[in-house]
Amino acid sequence: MNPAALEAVGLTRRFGGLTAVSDVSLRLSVGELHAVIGPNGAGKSTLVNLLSGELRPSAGSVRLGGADATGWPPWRLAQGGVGRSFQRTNVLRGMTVFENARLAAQSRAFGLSRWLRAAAAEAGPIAGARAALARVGLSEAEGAVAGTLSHGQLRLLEIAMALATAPTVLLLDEPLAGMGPEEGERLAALLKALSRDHALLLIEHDMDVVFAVADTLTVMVDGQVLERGPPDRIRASAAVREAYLGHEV
Amino acid sequence: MIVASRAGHAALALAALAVALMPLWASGYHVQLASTALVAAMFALSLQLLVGAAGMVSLGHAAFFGIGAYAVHLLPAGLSILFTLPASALLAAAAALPVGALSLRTRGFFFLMTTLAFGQMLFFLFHDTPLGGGKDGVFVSRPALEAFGFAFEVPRRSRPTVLLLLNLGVLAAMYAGLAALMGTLFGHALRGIRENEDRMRALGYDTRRVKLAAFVLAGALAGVAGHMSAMTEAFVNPELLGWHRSAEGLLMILLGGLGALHGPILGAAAFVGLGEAATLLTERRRLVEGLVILAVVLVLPRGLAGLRLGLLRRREPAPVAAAAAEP
Amino acid sequence: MDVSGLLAQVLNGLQYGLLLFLISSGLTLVFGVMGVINLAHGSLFMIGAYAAFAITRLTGALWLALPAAVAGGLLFGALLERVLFRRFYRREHLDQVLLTFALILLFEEARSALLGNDFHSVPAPAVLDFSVPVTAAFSYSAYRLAVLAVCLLVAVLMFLGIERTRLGSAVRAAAEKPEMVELLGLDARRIHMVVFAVGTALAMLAGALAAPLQSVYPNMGDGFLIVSFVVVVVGGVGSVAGAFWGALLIGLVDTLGKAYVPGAAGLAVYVLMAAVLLWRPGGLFARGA
Amino acid sequence: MRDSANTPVPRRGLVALAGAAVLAEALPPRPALAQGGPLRVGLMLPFSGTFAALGENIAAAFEMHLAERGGRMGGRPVQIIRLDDESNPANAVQNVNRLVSRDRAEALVGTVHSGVVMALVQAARERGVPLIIPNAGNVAATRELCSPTVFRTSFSNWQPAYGMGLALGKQGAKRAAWVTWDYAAGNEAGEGFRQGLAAGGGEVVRELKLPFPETNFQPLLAQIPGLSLDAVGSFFAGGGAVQFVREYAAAGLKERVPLCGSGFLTEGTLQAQGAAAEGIRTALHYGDGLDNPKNTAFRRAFRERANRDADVYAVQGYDAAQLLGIGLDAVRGDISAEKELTRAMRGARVDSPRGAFTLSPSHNPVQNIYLREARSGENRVVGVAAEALADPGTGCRMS
Repeated sequence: MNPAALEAVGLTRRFGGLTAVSDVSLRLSVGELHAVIGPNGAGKSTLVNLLSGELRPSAGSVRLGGADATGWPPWRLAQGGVGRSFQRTNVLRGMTVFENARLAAQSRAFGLSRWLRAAAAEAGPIAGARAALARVGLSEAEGAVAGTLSHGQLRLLEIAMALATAPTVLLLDEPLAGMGPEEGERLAALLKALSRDHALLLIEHDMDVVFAVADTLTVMVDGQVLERGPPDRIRASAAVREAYLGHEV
Repeated sequence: MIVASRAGHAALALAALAVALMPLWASGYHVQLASTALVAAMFALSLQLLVGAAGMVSLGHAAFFGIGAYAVHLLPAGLSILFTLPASALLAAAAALPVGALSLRTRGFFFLMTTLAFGQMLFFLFHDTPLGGGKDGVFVSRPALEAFGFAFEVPRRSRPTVLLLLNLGVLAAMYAGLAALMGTLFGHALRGIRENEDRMRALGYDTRRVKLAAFVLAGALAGVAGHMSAMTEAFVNPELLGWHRSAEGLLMILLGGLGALHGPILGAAAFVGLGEAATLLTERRRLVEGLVILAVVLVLPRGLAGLRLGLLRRREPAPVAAAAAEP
Repeated sequence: MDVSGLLAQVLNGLQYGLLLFLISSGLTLVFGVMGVINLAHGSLFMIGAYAAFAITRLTGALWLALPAAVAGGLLFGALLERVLFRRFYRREHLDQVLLTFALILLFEEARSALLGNDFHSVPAPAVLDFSVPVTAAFSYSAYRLAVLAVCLLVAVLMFLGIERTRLGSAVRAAAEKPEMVELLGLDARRIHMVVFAVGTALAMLAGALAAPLQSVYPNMGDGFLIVSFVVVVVGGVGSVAGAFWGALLIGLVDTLGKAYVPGAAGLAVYVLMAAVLLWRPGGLFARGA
Repeated sequence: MRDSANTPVPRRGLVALAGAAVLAEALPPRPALAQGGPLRVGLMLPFSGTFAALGENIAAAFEMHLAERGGRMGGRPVQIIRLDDESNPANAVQNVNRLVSRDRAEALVGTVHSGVVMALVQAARERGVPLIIPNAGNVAATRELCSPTVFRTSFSNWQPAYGMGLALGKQGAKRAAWVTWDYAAGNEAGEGFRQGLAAGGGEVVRELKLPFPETNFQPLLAQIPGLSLDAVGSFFAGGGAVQFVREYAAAGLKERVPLCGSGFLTEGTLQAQGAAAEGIRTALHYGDGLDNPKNTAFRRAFRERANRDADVYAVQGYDAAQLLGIGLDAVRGDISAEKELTRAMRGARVDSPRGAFTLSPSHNPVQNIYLREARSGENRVVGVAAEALADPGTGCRMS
């Protein structure tokens, strides 16, 4: 197995009296699509927010490429190669699709000494943005203002923005939510393809997709890891079946 | 925030030409009034870098304007403008740095309140201590117009004309610089932050540092405007730092349209014209000013120029409590 | 430093702080529940003070001004909320700032037209126009002590109202999590109007109480507005308890600073604010900070 | 141009004025023409705001003296242009511009507010327009900022306080504190009080200050009992003075440590201060019950004309008109003769209701400072605190 690109060690997060994530450990490696499933309120989104730095862990640590990255702010993790999409679409709605992707790509060119470079002369980010849009299939819509896109297109733009930052780790929080079956299928294929050159964490409710694309599955219930393993084993697990799959599949 | 089109820039250039030729067609009083408006435009333009470009509404911005003006008083008399102008900008930036670093630990309304409080602190510093000559203000001797050993003596009669051209030149340079800045990676980052700061952070932007840079730069530009104010009027007083002036700057921005870089220039002209018209019509200037603001925010929320494109506006989605402080 | 002098100064600080509390609690609630920043809050204080001046001049009785300020404030606040502020809850900060700035200008202009621009002193009520010796050499006017007591009473009433009544708990919920109001199916419009009316009444009551202490003069609300902002920043978001402790702290720091560090008197509260921003940017008394 | 010079400049006639101004710009100046028309004197005073009553009295007395002279000075009719400065320093420079550039005032009189007056002094210095200050007492105007064209008919902040300190010292006070707003006027007066008291044999042991215009006096008052003082001197004015005097009494200090001050502490405020002010001694260049024929005649005339009693501000405005009249008579209305005009004004002996005064080398009155005592609503003159007192004029170099 490849070395871990991003690793959670005993991550715990409490909100007041409630423990949303309890002692979760997790390894994400390039070439592997790691899906986290679990019922609503299991702590999946909190886990993503802990890994991307939006939340600080109450206990435990985050390791990026083997080095400690606990408590880093989001921008620093992003600069370190962690890209993410949001569960609720979170794009810059007043800008065009291309501008959204370009801003994402520019973040990597944004060293202190380069702040005052003319954006129009920066070929790298422009190419990076186009490539990311092409990969998710949004090239046609690049001139459209993001606020006018359809829901499915916005989900794709989320992923394109994450991709444009040239990450090694992709944290995708329910990318398929609200998509039609056809769109969903295409996106599933894209996810599988992306996992070849990224370490990919997928949170998803659509079990058909999850079991079709995931290399490894982690099942969370009540903030804790219930079971982990390849899809076949999870499908066969009595505990999982009882706690979760039983009443949803 | 958008930068004007080619046609828009042509119109701006024509307006600048008309202003430059004012000494030929307008009275001496109106030439001086135009200088006042140009200085106001510089101030509003520097504020636009915060409000229009980055979505940071500051009520303490006038403090940096005032510091830029007081710098002329604090520096030894007789220096060249080539020295005093950058010195004013630097001093204002030096004040903006700690104020910005502290205020930017908060967001939204809290940012507004902290900038207001720190701005008033600086106001009191000049109002209540002998540092700047106290609440009554002081005269300043105008910096010398000399460069590279070539001194330019201005006879009393033509001084308003020279000041007009000087102010026009500084404003034009400031506008051109900001227009170019909007096209840099930094300018793009600011625009992104105005749209959606959290997303920008997730994309890898250290948004607080970008905002601080904008805050300090805006402070420096306000310092330049303050310098030109002191140069024009040869008199400074603590009112230059007061928060009412900050609010007036915001009003100019709103009048001119929030969405465009050139909005504050139109807004400043409208504001000064409005004040002049108000004094001619009535003794109650505040009444006119207050009613005009009410009319604008109630009836014309997109500014006189109608340039505040709906698509460019961002509703404030975050609950206030959560936005109060960054984690 | 003599101990009796210090005692007198602490008393001064508490009295000033409690007055600040009346102003800043309204500010912080309006801000926490509706998300509106009201720059005209200081002008409401000014209106209360001038109302006390006018009532005292007409009737000779300051005590009439207190219920008048409360009743008038409730009505005036409800009216302002209904006619103006309601439209601005979802607007940009800039619009809210300018709306309330315009109100300052208009309130000051109305004050100038109705009552002129003079600095007026307002006599304390005759019953309280005597001095109580607090130390061997220094007396404290009975009216100041009465103000202290009234402010404390109002603070207690506010805590009871917020902690013990249904409406109070709705307001508390709204201030902590504005989205809760709709989740809980509360009548947001009613809560907004009540909060704004109470905030206005508190500011005007503070003005009426302060009139004999401060005199009345144009733009007198400005200074209080700024200091109230400092109180809210120091105390924390939308929390009445934060405003209470923050106001007392600021009152004491300001008063003792003026008495014992005269050179840096005006700066003490800002230094405190800077320290709070560095240490706990959410405010000293913010919940869950 | 000829027409517009002969008619009063209307406030609203901006367009016409602008048109005329364009012509004026295009043509060379014509002094001969200017001499024939009326002389435009700009009265920049507060006609609204806190100091409106002061501005009205100054203007009324100025106009009264002009009327006494048949509306002419130096043979020329004088046209008065009033401009309300609202005591707002933020608009001061622009207001002076309005008077000088738009309304083409040839001489300036103003003003009350010590911040606003700075803009006037600057115009006088920069453009050579003669200025007479009828109230504002900033010492700088007749010290480091003195100028051949700047005159004052009122006082410098230093003068009354010096007189008070001197009188206090001569009465045997050894230890005194000085209480004031921490701003130029208060500190300049404090300097005078300190020097006067020292000259009389006493000492200022503590200065207690609070920011202008705050009225939270308690932190200062609470310190006074611990200082074992013979007297407290103070500089406050208007509503601040009312509040201070009342709180001083309410704190039980009045009986223990006598309060005194620069005359503005009780000037126009006695009604509001009531019993709290009774017996307070102050020093000023004017007072009630000043018995001389000029004063009696002046007060009667002012009462008839303005239907209210004259006060120190009216005296200062009246004397401003007298001084300008003396100067213009000397040059027979040719105000462009700057040197002769200022020489005549500099050497004037002004027959003032306060008693005749001359001007010091820095153009500030050399005048008696009277000791007054507040008695049943009047500031009765009880003696002379300092005779023919001149401001030191430190740092004045007339160019």
